[in-house]
Amino acid sequence: MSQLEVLLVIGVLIPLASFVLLAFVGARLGKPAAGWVAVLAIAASTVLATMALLQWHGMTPDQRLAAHSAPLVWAHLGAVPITFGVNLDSLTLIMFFMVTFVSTCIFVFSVGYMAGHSDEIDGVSKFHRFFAYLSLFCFSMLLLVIADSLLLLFIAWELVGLCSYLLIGYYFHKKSASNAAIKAFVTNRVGDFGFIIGLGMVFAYLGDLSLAGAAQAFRDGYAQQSALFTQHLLGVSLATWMGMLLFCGAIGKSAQFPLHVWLPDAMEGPTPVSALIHAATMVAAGVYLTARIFVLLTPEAQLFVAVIGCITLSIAALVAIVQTDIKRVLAYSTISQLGYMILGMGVGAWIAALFHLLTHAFFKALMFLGSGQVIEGCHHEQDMRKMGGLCRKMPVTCWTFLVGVLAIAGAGIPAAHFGLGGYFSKDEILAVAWHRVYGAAHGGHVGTWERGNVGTEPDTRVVLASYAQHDPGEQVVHPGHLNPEPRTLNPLLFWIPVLIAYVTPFYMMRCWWLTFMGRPRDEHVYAHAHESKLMYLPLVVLAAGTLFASYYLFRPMVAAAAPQPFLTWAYDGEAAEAAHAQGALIDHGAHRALVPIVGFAFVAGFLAAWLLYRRGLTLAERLAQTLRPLHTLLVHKFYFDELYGLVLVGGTMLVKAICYAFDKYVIDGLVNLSARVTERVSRFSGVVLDQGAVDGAVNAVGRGTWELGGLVRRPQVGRVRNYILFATGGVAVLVLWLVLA
Amino acid sequence: MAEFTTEDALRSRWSAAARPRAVRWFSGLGVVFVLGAAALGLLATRLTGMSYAVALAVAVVLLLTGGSCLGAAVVVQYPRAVGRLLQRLGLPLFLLAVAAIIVVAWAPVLLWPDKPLIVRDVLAVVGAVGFVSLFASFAIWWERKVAGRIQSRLGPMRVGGWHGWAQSIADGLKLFQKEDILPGGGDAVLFRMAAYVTFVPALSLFIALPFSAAWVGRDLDVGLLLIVALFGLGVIGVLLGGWASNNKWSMYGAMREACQVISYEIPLGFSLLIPIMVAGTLRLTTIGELQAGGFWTWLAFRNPFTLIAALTFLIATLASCKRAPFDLPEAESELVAGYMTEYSGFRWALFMFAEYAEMFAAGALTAILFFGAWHSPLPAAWGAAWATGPLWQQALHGVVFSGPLWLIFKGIFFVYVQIWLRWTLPRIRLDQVMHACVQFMLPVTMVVLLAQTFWQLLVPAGSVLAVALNLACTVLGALVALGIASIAVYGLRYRRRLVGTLVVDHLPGS
Amino acid sequence: MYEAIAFYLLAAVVAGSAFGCVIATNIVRMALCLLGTLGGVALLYFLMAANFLGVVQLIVYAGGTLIVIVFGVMLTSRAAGVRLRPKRSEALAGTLICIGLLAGLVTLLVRTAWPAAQSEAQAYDVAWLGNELLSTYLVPFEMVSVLLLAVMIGAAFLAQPSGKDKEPEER
Amino acid sequence: MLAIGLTHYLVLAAFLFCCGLYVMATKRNAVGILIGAELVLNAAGINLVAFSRYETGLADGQIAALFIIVLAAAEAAIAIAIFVNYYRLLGTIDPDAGDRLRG
Repeated sequence: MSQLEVLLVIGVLIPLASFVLLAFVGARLGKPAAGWVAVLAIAASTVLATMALLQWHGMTPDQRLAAHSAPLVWAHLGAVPITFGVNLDSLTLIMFFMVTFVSTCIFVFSVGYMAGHSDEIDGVSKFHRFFAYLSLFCFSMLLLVIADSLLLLFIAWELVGLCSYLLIGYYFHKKSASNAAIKAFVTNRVGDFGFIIGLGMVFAYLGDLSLAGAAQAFRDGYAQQSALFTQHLLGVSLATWMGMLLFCGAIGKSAQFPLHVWLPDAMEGPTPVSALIHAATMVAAGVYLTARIFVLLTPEAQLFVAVIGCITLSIAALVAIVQTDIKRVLAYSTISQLGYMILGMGVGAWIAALFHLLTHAFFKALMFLGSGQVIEGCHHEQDMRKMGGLCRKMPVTCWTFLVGVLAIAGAGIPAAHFGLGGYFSKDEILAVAWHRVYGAAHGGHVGTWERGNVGTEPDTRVVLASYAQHDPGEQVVHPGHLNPEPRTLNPLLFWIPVLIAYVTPFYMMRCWWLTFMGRPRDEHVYAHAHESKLMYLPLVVLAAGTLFASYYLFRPMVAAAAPQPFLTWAYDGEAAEAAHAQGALIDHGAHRALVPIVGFAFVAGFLAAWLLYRRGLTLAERLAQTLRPLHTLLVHKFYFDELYGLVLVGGTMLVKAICYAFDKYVIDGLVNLSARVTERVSRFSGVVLDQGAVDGAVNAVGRGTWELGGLVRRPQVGRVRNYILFATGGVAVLVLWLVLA
Repeated sequence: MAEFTTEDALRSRWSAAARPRAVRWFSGLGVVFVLGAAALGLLATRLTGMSYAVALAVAVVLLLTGGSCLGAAVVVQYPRAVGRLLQRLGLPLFLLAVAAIIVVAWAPVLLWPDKPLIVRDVLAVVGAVGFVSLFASFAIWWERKVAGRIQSRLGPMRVGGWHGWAQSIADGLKLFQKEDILPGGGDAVLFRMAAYVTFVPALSLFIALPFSAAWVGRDLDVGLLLIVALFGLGVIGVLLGGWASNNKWSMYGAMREACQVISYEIPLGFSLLIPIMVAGTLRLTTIGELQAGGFWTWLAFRNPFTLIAALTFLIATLASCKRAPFDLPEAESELVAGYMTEYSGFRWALFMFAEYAEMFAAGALTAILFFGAWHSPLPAAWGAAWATGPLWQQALHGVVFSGPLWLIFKGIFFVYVQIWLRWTLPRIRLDQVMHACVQFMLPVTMVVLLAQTFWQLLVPAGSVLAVALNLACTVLGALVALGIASIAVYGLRYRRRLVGTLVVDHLPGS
Repeated sequence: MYEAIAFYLLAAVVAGSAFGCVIATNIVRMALCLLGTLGGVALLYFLMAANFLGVVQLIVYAGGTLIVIVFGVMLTSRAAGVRLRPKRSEALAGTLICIGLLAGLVTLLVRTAWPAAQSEAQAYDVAWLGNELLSTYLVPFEMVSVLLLAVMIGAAFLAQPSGKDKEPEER
Repeated sequence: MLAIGLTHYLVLAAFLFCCGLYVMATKRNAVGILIGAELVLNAAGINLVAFSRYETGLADGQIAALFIIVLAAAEAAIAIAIFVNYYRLLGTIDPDAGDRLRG
């Protein structure tokens, strides 16, 4: 293994070691110590991650290539080797760094947060258990990040799911928490079911479970038009099915549209858990998976991804407007932002989506921790309607939270090329979408592009990136149906996100204003509010991270990791400098067009929220009265829970009722009828026929059987040994017969 | 009572008339035997195969018998001189005899190495019997001495002059003459068989135990496993003996032993896996040669995990050899003597022989696997020139760099550690024994195994981490060795103060 | 010739102790005879150049299984020496049948023309066995592992004292 | 007679096999039956190893024999557990006593 890989592997194993330690001796370590052990472990991982990142940064492409070592062959499944190894590229490293760094902040925060909670079950504190779970979680997430094969990724994936179940249900004595945990777990299973079928298809059709191998097999399969591309199911090619099924996993884990219902409920877990799992890392796993399987997605599958993302981001953002629980607002905003990322993946904005993932991880962790601070400070009051004016009591929390709000709203100064994370990342996603809808068409279906001289075709803003790293100038011929062109995307896929880009600043501002500004609405809550230092330190660190982890730091790293997508069109945003080197093409037109459309969305959103809530809740309540039906629809979250309850639970109940009725009336009736008939017949036959003629005959037969049985029964002694003897005798006879024959 | 002096002990027991005759007979027989042995040896060089083996074995036996007869003749003729000599040089002579027996038994193998394997086996068994009997008698005396010193006594002092060195030989003679008692109601056949079933595996494991790269009966590719298997086999004899004694204490002892040995075989096996993993083989000579480069290349000091494995291996062998603190099967305060309660005389001696043979084998195995096998702490490469030089250089090489003497020395050292622990630690209860196995030894060995696996996968040899930890472990081991040595020197220097007033100055050799 | 001598010697040990098992009426003696058979078979394995197998036979069979059996004997009978003689009729039938079977088998074996024997035993070393087990025979190997786990749990479950007379757990 | 071949081993195994069967069929002690089964399994083991020794291309006999040893250990463990229960239930381990389902 190369040194880099060793660094990563050790970084993965340290949290596992911490988990083992805490699981076995955590109870003896006691309350704060157990937490600090976990913090120490994850901090060590962060240091390793930083070292790895710096080392990677200083390497030439050749050195990077050389740093890969052969994966361990774990077993052979038929002819397919199951290998475990480290997937070494920029994305892995930056994700590794992000996960460890954000986790460290959250761990430190948790030590402060959990110390104040009574968490005794049967007189034993489960404080250490919390940190054991957190460590296990970090281990699984890091394993997921470095996994180089779909199988290993799936293993880590399931571990992540298990940890989320454990952590959401941490307060399992609370019915709602245990329900939420089960809901999260079951909902994720639905997605994983698709994932594992997709995995089976990868295994069956591509015959290689490693990421690189599968991509290679996919490309070869396409070139040879293998069964995967020629066979269709329900009018959709198997390749597309495979991509969609694999993506199902991401739907579950990233809380996308049909399976998004678990994430808001998951807010039952302790707030640091919400920050860690439901903002920074676990839900990111879905996007990360989509990024990894991007090369296996056909254009149709990409469209599916985009549509799912679009639906999700709009639904979640609308629901977020009316939520009053501070954590739920954040939860819905998370879903919405994840929708943006998935949409980005779907329209081909690979780099932009991952960039958004990274920036989002920072500011969402920041806001969740901020909300945790608020909740803790207000003695577990989560209702924003009872807060207000907390700025004076907890200034650090207030202003760091504002940084997060600005970042998620995409605040920036368009012309000056300055802004917070969301400003660039969301803009890039939208730019790509714009390009797919309105961009200039490129000519022909045959493309020969070489890395590095992209700019020679000014209007062809699209590149078919082949594995040009190895063979530049490779000519790839691809037929029309696999060739998504600009102008082929439905305009809705651009305009809905744009619209939601106006909604996002609104509800985030609403959340911040209601919590921190205005007049205190509940004197009791206000009087006791306070903030603690241990808990706001991570906030400051994350706020700084949010400020700096933007365009200039992360964007190039992600861009460097851009895969060599095959059969797909990788679009890129503005970053001509970085992308140029990577061979992706840029459309400046898109960005110019976007400035008037969405560039000032955050100003509009903030302004609207400020106008509506600057004097407290009265104005908003009046507005809600006016728009009663819409408001009700949103408050009930589009009735998704009710719908699932009705269709799934109600459907089951309906089937049950039908079965019951059928059982009771039809079958019972038939049985009763036949019983009655039988009774009549038997009364007749019993008296007349049986006692006369039959009995005599039967008795005769019975007696005969008895006698015969007595004869035959003699060898059936019920003794094992005698049976062995008989069997041996039989074999002996057979053998002797063979000899004599 | 008249005082019994050394002079009395050295007085001849033979009447003036009988003495010349005895001397004549002994010397005559001795010469005949030795000549016969020589003739057979010469004959053997012309023979091949089975007859060669038989001839050699008979020759060795004749040589030993003849030597003994000549020795007896000398003793009878010059009792006083021999007595004084033994008094002065008793222990060195005894140790020399041990070495001589081994050399006599092994010389043919080394002189004619390309004869059939079965010949080597026969000779190895003869050598092993000789070695085991001598070692057992030495170790029993040694154990009594160590026990005495630890308890501020002197231990056996009288028989044989210098520190009672011949005590075990005298005891052995006594045991041969004792009545062979069979317990009433017991199963006589099983009672008799049990002693052999215990003794034979303990003896035959010496076939595969290398004393050096060349001094090995059979250099099997599964040698290590064979030794472990034979370690486990002795238990059956103990079980049978305990059952056949028709005595509930014996039975309890036997059950305890079986329980304990089976349980500790698992951590033992796990600890063994670590040297196997490092060496990539089960062949003991290969494992031994791996550690030829000085004491920092000894397996125990390779990295922290091998060090822990060495410790767990030591503990597990303690349990396998039923030594304190795991000596429950023969806990004298509870079970009289456990499974050996009903045994007496020669059969009891067989059990004791088996026990001490296993102790030595365990110590030697520890040395081979973890502590440099038959190599001295100096790198063998320094003495490479001597290894092929003339005979005296080769001999010197064996003493200074690597040879069977080093393995015997290390084996005796680990036996000494076992003895030391026995007289220092209290016995633990059976449930504590099992608890220690399942709750402590098993997890520790498993974790170490896992850690070693990852170590080998992830840490390349020669990397900074590997070298640093190797160094640290070596220093730790060296410190422990220095500590033991300094305690020993201290004890030797102030032995009179330590033993206290019990020292009786007129005792011989005190 | 050594091979022949060794074979006949070992065969005598194996067959003799197997016959000892047949005629022994005391279960502990049967166990001792079984030890003879197992050890002899282990040495036969050595003779056939299957060193690893021989050692495994010693370590698992003789060192493990046999001890379990002896344990079983001692646990299941307060008077393990009780002699349960086979019924005369059964013994007679068994003897006849087994002799018949043996005769038939031996006749068949001698009559069959086995392919020309290899004169020199191929040594399959431990590394070869290990590689085979973890490649060609991976699935059986894993299945056996699972089986062993199941047996461990099953044996522990079966042998534990039933509900009422369970001893209080030690803490 | 002096050249040891496949037949020698097979005959020895056949003898072992018949002894095992006899022991299984006549011993009135459940552990005895187990011992018989071990004899039979050993006979099989000898056969397998002999085939792998004397026939080219049958090298896998050793692996089968290895599996036999392992399975025999498993069998013994579970059988002894059953016998202990049997003994608790009936107070004896005469297998003939377990004929309650006898017809």
